[in-house]
Amino acid sequence: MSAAAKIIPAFDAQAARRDFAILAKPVYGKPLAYLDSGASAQKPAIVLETMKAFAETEYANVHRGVHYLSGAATDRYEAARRTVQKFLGAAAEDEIVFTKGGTEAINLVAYSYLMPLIQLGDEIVLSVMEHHSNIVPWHFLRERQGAVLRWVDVQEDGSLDIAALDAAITPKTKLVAITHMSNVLGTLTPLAEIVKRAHAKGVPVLADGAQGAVHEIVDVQALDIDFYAITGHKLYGPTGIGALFAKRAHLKTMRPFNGGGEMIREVTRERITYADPPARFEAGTPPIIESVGLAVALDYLSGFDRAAVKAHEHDLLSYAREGVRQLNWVRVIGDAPGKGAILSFEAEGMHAHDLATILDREGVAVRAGHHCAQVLMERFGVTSTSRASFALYNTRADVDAMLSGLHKAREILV
Amino acid sequence: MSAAAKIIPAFDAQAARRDFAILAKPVYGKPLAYLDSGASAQKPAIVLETMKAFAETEYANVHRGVHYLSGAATDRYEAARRTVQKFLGAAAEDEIVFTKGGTEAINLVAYSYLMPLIQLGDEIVLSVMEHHSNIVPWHFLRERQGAVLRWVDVQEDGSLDIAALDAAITPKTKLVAITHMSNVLGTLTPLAEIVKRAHAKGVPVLADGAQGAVHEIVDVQALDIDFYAITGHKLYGPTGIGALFAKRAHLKTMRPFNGGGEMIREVTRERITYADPPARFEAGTPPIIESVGLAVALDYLSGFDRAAVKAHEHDLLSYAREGVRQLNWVRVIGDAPGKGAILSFEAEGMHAHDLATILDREGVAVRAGHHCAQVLMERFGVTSTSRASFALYNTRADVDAMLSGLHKAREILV
Amino acid sequence: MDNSLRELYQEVILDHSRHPRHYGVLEAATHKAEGYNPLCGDRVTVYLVLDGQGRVADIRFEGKGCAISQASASLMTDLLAGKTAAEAEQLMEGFLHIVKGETPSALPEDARDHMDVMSGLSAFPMRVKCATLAWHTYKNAVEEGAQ
Amino acid sequence: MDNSLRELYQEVILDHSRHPRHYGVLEAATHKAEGYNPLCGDRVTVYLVLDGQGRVADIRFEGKGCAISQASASLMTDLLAGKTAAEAEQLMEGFLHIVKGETPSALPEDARDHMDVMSGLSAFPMRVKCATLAWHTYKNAVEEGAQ
Ligand SMILES: Cc1ncc(COP(=O)(O)O)c(C=O)c1O
Ligand SMILES: Cc1ncc(COP(=O)(O)O)c(C=O)c1O
Repeated sequence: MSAAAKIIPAFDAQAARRDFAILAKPVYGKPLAYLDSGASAQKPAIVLETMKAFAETEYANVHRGVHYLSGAATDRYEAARRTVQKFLGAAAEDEIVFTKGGTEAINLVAYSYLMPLIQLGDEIVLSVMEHHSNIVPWHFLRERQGAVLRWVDVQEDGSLDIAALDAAITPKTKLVAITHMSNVLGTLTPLAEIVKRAHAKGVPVLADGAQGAVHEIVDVQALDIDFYAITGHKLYGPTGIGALFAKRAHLKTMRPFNGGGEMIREVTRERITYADPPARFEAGTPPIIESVGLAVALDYLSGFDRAAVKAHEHDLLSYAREGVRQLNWVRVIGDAPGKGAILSFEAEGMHAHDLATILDREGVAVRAGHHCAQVLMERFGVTSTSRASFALYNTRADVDAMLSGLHKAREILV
Repeated sequence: MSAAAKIIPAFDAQAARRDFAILAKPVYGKPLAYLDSGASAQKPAIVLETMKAFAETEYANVHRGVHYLSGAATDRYEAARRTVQKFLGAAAEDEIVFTKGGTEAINLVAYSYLMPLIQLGDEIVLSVMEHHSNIVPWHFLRERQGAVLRWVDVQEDGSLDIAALDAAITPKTKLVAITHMSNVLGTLTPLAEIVKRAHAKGVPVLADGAQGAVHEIVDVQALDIDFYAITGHKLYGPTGIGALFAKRAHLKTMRPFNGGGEMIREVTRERITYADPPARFEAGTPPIIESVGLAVALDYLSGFDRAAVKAHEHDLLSYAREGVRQLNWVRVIGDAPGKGAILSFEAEGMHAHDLATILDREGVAVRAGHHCAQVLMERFGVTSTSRASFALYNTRADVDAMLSGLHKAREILV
Repeated sequence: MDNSLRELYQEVILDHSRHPRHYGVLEAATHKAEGYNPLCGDRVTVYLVLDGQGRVADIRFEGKGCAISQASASLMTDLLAGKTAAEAEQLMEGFLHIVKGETPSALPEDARDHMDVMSGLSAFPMRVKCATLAWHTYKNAVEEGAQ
Repeated sequence: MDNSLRELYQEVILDHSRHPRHYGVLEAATHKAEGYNPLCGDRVTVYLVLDGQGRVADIRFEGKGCAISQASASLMTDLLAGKTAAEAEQLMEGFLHIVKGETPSALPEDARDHMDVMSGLSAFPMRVKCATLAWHTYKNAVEEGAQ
């Protein structure tokens, strides 16, 4: 029995499962083994119920009104901001900007921070394992302003080549944009070390925390990181909301992104002045009900012993990896030491889509495709992989269902 | 009895009220008179329940998976798009882009359609009664690219000066950006006529339908309009979602806005190609649960005889206007013929915020402030107004509560 | 074992996917197009030789993808080889109906028999795009792929 | 009638708002700042004459806004006139506590009595910003408003 396995009893996944009604709903008459939380996590009852109750008792638009409901809703919205602040370990609540998701959080940095700074030939350092959300905004700067993308490779096992990263940072580098945890490989990047090296050269660092924040305890102050992006729906929260942490000093100098209500100070026909951060970056009616849901989701997650949850997820990962390792017709992609609970693989003679279709009929939900990481697919010479991603509500039974599904798929397809 | 009043029985507001739990919840021990639906509408039970049920039974990320839940969620999401299409009378579903709200819908046009077109000195025509969401994005183009904003005044009663609008369109005009219904004055603009005149000069028209779509039946094909923006939370739907209608011909030529997953065709280290519309403009995980909520909200609204709802709201407006007209210390701002159900006013010797605070303690929720329309405030020489906005669930009792609150406020303050 | 799966991955399909007909480059192609499914990264290239009347004098495809997309491409080349433009149009229409579980209006008996192996797809709406990729690519080749 | 309303809009407050003390421009101001509440559009300008030691030798304000913001500005000028920098600092801190319903640490008895008319605000958290606008503007004038 491994050390990790010994800690597991501190977290009771079976009990947690009861918070997720959808997990008890059969698919094609089979028990659901939902192994696609990396794409989006299911939401516990408390999140859904609180959102509904909030809308039924305290809803109004925020900030703009002096009436009771408006005050109540504003309090909830701003309390949610503090919950995110605490969750990420930020120094101040005004360093948290609510966005529509992780993608928008990164685009906000691209449009508001980097776009005004980029000169022809300036460089942006990123890794080959980035999600398209942490690639395309920088490609825009290449297309539109002549920025140069500097790609840092990963090693064969999927771990980041930190020496290569260091070497890629030049006097022309304006930003290092790197994932905290790869949504395909599960690789965790050494953010603190990356920040140290980048800062030594005067370069700020953005981390795409869409996956990382789900599985790791984040402390943006300890990391000394400049930007950290999260998304609600992977954190057991609602869709339609995410957040960007940015150091106050950056936010102060960043220009607005979307224009509209809430983000202005004064508007006349001739000119315009902008509100202070974070309001400056929250144009229009924000995702109010979603902010309440996100806060509850973060509280839900933080309510567990996170180390125990991680140990549980890691147990599932090891168990699954062991299971597929015994099949000599399966190739795992991504085996970095200490990696997070995501398992990508190829099965000989089976296209990922065919495999996923067959698994689906067995009640097993995995992702098949390029996982919005085509640059990484190219790096590993594949067009698609199958991916199982583990959440706190998964159990070894889910893994067993997948493994037996793999056998069935081989029977049918090969 | 007016013709409008005669139609009222076809719509039963008392019955509709029962769909909105929050309306039955007292505020400071007083019945709630929620007259702030112009800022955000309350949500009927069916919307909240359907969102919750969807999350409990069919939730997953959309488009990317081949498993059952992913398919179910994608079907719901795309069905919601068709519901919006139908609601706006669009010719095709791929002319509907989901956004995070009305503000983002307008910014999408600014960033993706107009920004690449604007040359120094090009003009954008807009009215002085625009919401900041339909001003600030154009100010960006002024600040950043030297566009010129051409302001069209309103008349003393708040109606649009169509001759002035026509005159403001010059060979340099690249867009007319105009509200369908003013969120302060209630003024409805003659969109069809505006489009006709603008198109005669080869200029496209964007309508800010954040308010208009709530109170009017919209038919973008009949209007022949180029862009029409809506927001979910004013349409009895959830926060965190809105939509842009854009003619297919425009969408085809528009460049991407946010970059990320879903909106690409192919990403390599060196280059990138983009998906077809509408996906091209929907980067990242969209507001999936909210799309389901929005669809239900639109179905809910469309389930009523809309003409009867309008007549009901108009009855409330007339009743309220009559009520304040009898107070010679109240000045109504905005009295355009055929205006929608919004009433803005100033009360002598009372600042709007003090008035709103006192009304609040009477259970009456009105908005006080500049309503994100500072240019309009300047036009009428005020810094703020009080605003009552009517929704389908309001009744004359709400108006009575406001009128009696006005008297109390005068007692206290004057 | 799920019957609908057995029907989807029936022997004929797997055989087409493992041993695709008309596979390879057609150097003499008069028309050519590349199809791409951004969701899964699958690709197919369709090569045609159209004669003066638009008849499919020769056809080949090349591609990488799932069993369904490969089998469908292979099946398509079998069906289209030698057909006139009008016949091909009719086949395509029929195929698009069949994979969605709809009844095609008019279709030659033998073509219908051939296509029927794909009718299992109607239980897998998420996979329909895999099956139609080759056909849409064929259409693109005819309309915009003149070499 | 709601008691908390009566307490908020008590006669002293309304009197201050209708007949503000120290109202107007101070041409000789050594320090000056403009405050603005973007939520409601309220404005206040605070003029100061600070002597060599930073004592408030003279003070005036001008503004447009709700009863609370005007009364608070008027009350503030009454309280700050003649005070040393340290005293003013203490008064401001005390005021910020009182309007939030917190107990100020140390505050001269008479100042406290004066400020107590504003303690009703603690029941109206959404209006606290109205009451603090003048004070924050005063602080801005001292710190960044040297003429
Ligand atoms: C690593 C990573 N980054 C960014 C994103 C984008 O987040 P969202 O789709 O919520 O905007 C995702 C998820 O899709 C992800 O896995
Ligand atoms: C006329 C008008 N336009 C645009 C908006 C912006 O919509 P949202 O705040 O939902 O983005 C609003 C509402 O605030 C509005 O009333």
